[in-house]
Amino acid sequence: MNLKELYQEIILDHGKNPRNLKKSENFNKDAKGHNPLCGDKVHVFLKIDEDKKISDISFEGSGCAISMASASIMTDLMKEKNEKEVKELISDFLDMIKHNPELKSKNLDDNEKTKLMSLSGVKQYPMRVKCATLAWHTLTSAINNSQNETNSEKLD
Amino acid sequence: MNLKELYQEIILDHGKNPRNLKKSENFNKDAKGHNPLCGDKVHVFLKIDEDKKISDISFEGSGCAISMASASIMTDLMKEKNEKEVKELISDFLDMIKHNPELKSKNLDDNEKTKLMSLSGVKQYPMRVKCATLAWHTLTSAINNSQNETNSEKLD
Amino acid sequence: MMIENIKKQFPIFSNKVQNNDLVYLDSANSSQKPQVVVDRIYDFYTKEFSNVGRSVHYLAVAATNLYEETRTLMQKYINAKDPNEIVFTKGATEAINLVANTFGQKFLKEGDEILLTELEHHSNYVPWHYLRRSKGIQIKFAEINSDGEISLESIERQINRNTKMIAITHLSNVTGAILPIKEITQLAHSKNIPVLVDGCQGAPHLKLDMQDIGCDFYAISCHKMYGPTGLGILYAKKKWLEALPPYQGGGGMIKEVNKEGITFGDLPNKYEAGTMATAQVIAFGESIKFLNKIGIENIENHESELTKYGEEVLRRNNSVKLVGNPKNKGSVLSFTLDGIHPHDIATILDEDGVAIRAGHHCCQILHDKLGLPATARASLGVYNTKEDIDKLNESINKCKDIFSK
Amino acid sequence: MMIENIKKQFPIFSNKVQNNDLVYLDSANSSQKPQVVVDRIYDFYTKEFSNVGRSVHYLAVAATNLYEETRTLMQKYINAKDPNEIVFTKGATEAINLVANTFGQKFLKEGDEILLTELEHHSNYVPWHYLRRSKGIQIKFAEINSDGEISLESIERQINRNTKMIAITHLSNVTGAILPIKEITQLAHSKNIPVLVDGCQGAPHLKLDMQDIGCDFYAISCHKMYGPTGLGILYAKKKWLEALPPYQGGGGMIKEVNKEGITFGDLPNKYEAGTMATAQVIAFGESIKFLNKIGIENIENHESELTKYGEEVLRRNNSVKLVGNPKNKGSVLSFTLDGIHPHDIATILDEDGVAIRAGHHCCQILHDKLGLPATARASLGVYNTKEDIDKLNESINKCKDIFSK
Ligand SMILES: Cc1ncc(COP(=O)(O)O)c(C=O)c1O
Ligand SMILES: Cc1ncc(COP(=O)(O)O)c(C=O)c1O
Repeated sequence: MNLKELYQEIILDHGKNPRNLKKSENFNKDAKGHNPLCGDKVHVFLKIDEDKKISDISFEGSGCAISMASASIMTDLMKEKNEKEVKELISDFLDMIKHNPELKSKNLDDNEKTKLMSLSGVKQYPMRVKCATLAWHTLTSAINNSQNETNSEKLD
Repeated sequence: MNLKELYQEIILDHGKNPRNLKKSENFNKDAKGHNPLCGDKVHVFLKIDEDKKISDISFEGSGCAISMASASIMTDLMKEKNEKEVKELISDFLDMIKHNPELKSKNLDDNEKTKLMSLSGVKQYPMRVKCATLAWHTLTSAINNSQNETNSEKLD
Repeated sequence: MMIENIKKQFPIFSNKVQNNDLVYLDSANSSQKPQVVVDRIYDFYTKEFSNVGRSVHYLAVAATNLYEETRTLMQKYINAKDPNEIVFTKGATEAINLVANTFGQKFLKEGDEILLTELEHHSNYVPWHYLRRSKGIQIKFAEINSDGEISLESIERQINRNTKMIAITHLSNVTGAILPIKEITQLAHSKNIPVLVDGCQGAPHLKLDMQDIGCDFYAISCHKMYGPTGLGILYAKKKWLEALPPYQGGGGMIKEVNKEGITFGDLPNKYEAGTMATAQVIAFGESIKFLNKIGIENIENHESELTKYGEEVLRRNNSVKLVGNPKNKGSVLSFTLDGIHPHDIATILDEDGVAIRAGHHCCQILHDKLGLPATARASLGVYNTKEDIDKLNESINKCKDIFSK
Repeated sequence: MMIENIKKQFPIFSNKVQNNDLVYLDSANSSQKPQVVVDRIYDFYTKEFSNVGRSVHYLAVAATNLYEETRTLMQKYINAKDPNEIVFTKGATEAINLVANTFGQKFLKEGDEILLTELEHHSNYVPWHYLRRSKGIQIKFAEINSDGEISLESIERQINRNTKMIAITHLSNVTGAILPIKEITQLAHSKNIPVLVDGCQGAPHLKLDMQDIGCDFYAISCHKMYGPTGLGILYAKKKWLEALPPYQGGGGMIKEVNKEGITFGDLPNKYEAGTMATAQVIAFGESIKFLNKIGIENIENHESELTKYGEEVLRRNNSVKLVGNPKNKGSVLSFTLDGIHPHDIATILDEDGVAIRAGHHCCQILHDKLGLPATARASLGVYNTKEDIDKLNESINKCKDIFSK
């Protein structure tokens, strides 16, 4: 049943108890995202080291279960990844959530894949895709030092 | 046939050769009328004597055959009538053109009645009623010293 | 009133939506359309179409008459004094912009104040905000009480001698509070302040009598009133429509034009520049006839019974928190569920064919005040039934099931 | 192209009007609607209705997608660079008001000049006139030549360093003159002046390529383009929509709102305040598909053939005087008859089912220049045929009969 696919245990768990929900100390990049349609908001904080690795990542924000879970899972996965890996992972996730049945990335272990794939049910809810992608687009902005607030309504 | 009723000889005659188409000398009342829908314009000039009789009446303007004929016939009929008679005649005409099959007035001879009744065909052309009544409404304004330009679109 | 029959007059309910019967609880957003209204549009376009007021041919004359007939129907429906007090706009939003813009141009200067309430929809705030930027006016907000109501006193408290306009909603699209607009108008007029009422939620649900209420402006959204989209109405007292400058400029609203200047047409043309929404205006005449046929008193009774039933049912459901608790409440049921975001609620309800809205409903100031980023809202129309409320409640329970995993 | 079949796609022509076949020659005023467009409205209201962009339930999502689909269809139809350069308005008149108002607010000051032409419709004059009053700007008029055309030179002659905007019609709704808008735009841009094109008469009849023409703004009236009433489109280059302030304020066009201020939404929402004409936008998608199916090149050919035929037929008729004689002429045939007022012509033609328009066609400045208080105008659409022109000519002869009594 569709709804059960959408609101899987992993999502409900991350939605209710989001990981990394705080403002990182010593962050050196950040960006804000907003979905005007539903009012979801997210603020992503990064600490990128000299070797281009993410040594810390966190977020603040409020929103529905999907957007909170997505931000929570994302921040969990991104830790210790380098910029190139992060960018690949973002585009892999966005492709998966919109078009592909599977993730292509070789950089994820099975457990990580399962977590990410838990968000794939969103595909059948076009209006909710924006909830799932908000944090990811915002992360891109942070990495690119973009000053504009990310608007997921415009991007998907 | 309807059109023939509308464009009777009397109307065509008065439409092509309107009587009293000039600006009266020594007029002491006047008013302007306008039908914004079709651009018809009329300016009525009156000389009312101390005994409240119209000693001279004329008009300037441009418009369709119906409006020119109506102004022409009207000015012809109003000469030498007193204010009360004029007002009665106006309301009799307006009633006839909108609702009644006949004129009620006792103040008109047969020839005058025929002339006025020639305009009755307009009844079947709602959009043209305004053309036929413009001069008459404007005459009312002139007698009442109204400063506002008469707008026949609003009145009918 | 045979409410079953009324639902049957709305063709959408005889179609399945995603294999479900449609439980439409989003009428505050936009109402569904009765068959007669849709048919009128169809017939007009297929048999009678012409532009109004410009050509003298048969179809144009007929269309013009039909167009003006709606104006008169509306005048009578809201008991306005004069048909020319009815101006057709593209929506309530445009109606309010029209007033704010023209009133601002003519009567406002730096330091003047506009008084709104915390309940206002963005459409009754942003147009006034523009005057803050362009004219340096101030905006004040009458505050809601803990029940989500606006009292006469909360208005009175904010009035001072700089207050130049009071602009308030008739019926809150979030808490459902019905404002005492007649009393507010009396108070305002005693201090020579005009009143604009945002009637978007009032007009579809409440009996309206402009001469009794006495307000200066009343803005209506026809698509919420069983009419077509793309149409609104501004009721304004004639003295205002005469005193204020025109709003948009174009064909149809002028008297004389030359290279040096322009004189403007009389009412109602002055405020209806360009080709208007001809088909929509004509079809809206059928919406009014539809409402007249049922009778607004019957609608009020039916909807107030339903609203009470809805409040009862939802109150009995422990995890539901109703937003606002006004004594005088219109057909809006906004709520939250502990631990479940309104968007998740809306998605889960939708799966059962239950259509509600989630978000801030264009009332961000109110949501900030309530400390809620978003709420879920079920709103009622003449076609709703107790069964619809029951289905709403069942689906809410499903949300709880899913989230309690 | 099988033109007979195209007429059959318009249901109005299968009905008699006052016992006559309808000879509809008033398309410059408003066009008739093809069956597909009327059906789309009907189906949307009876099976799919919901407001767009606000609720997350199934019908709302579907409506929002359909609404945005029209934006993309239109973008492609006029070859705009970005779908967000398409703004839905209530009509072309509103589109021009939007530009004049926001451009005036931001960029104009006393002494600045706007350059129009003597051909302009009141809708492309009155909005600029407002700025004359509020900002003290000047309005200049490029003059027509004896054929009723506007040449590049007549524009060039009026440009000076105060010229801040050139606003011109694409195709005159009276003389039918097609203006060299690409060349005018190039000239204007070489002097850093933006160009607004009033495309009301261009869009339904001519192939449009915004990137090729290069103009900054292009205003369209959907009801003249085989679409529903109450809808218009403003094409504007993205840089302008980003640079200009918003126009109307209300729901849907904001990002954040609080009591102190507002931030505005991104394109296209910034210019679409309040509930839009949802059903009309969705149905207009069918108008574009209808045009695409026939092919604009085929329409251009058909109409230009008809226009030439009409010119020939009317020229052969001794008492007819055509108004204007432009080399590059669109589907408008304005004329006068010696000794017969255009309103009398229109009434007599109407009796035969021939629908034309009489008056100044919202172009009073042009009529003053031509020394004509009014003209009669037959204007063509895709559904017209040579037979229609022949019937027009017959009825004109009837006018002469009646008036020669
Ligand atoms: C050349 C021209 N410009 C502007 C307009 C105004 O368009 P609308 O009335 O649809 O706003 C029209 C049609 O009336 C027109 O023909
Ligand atoms: C209270 C209120 N005011 C104003 C509006 C705006 O109306 P519209 O969007 O029809 O212009 C709405 C509806 O969205 C509303 O509910």
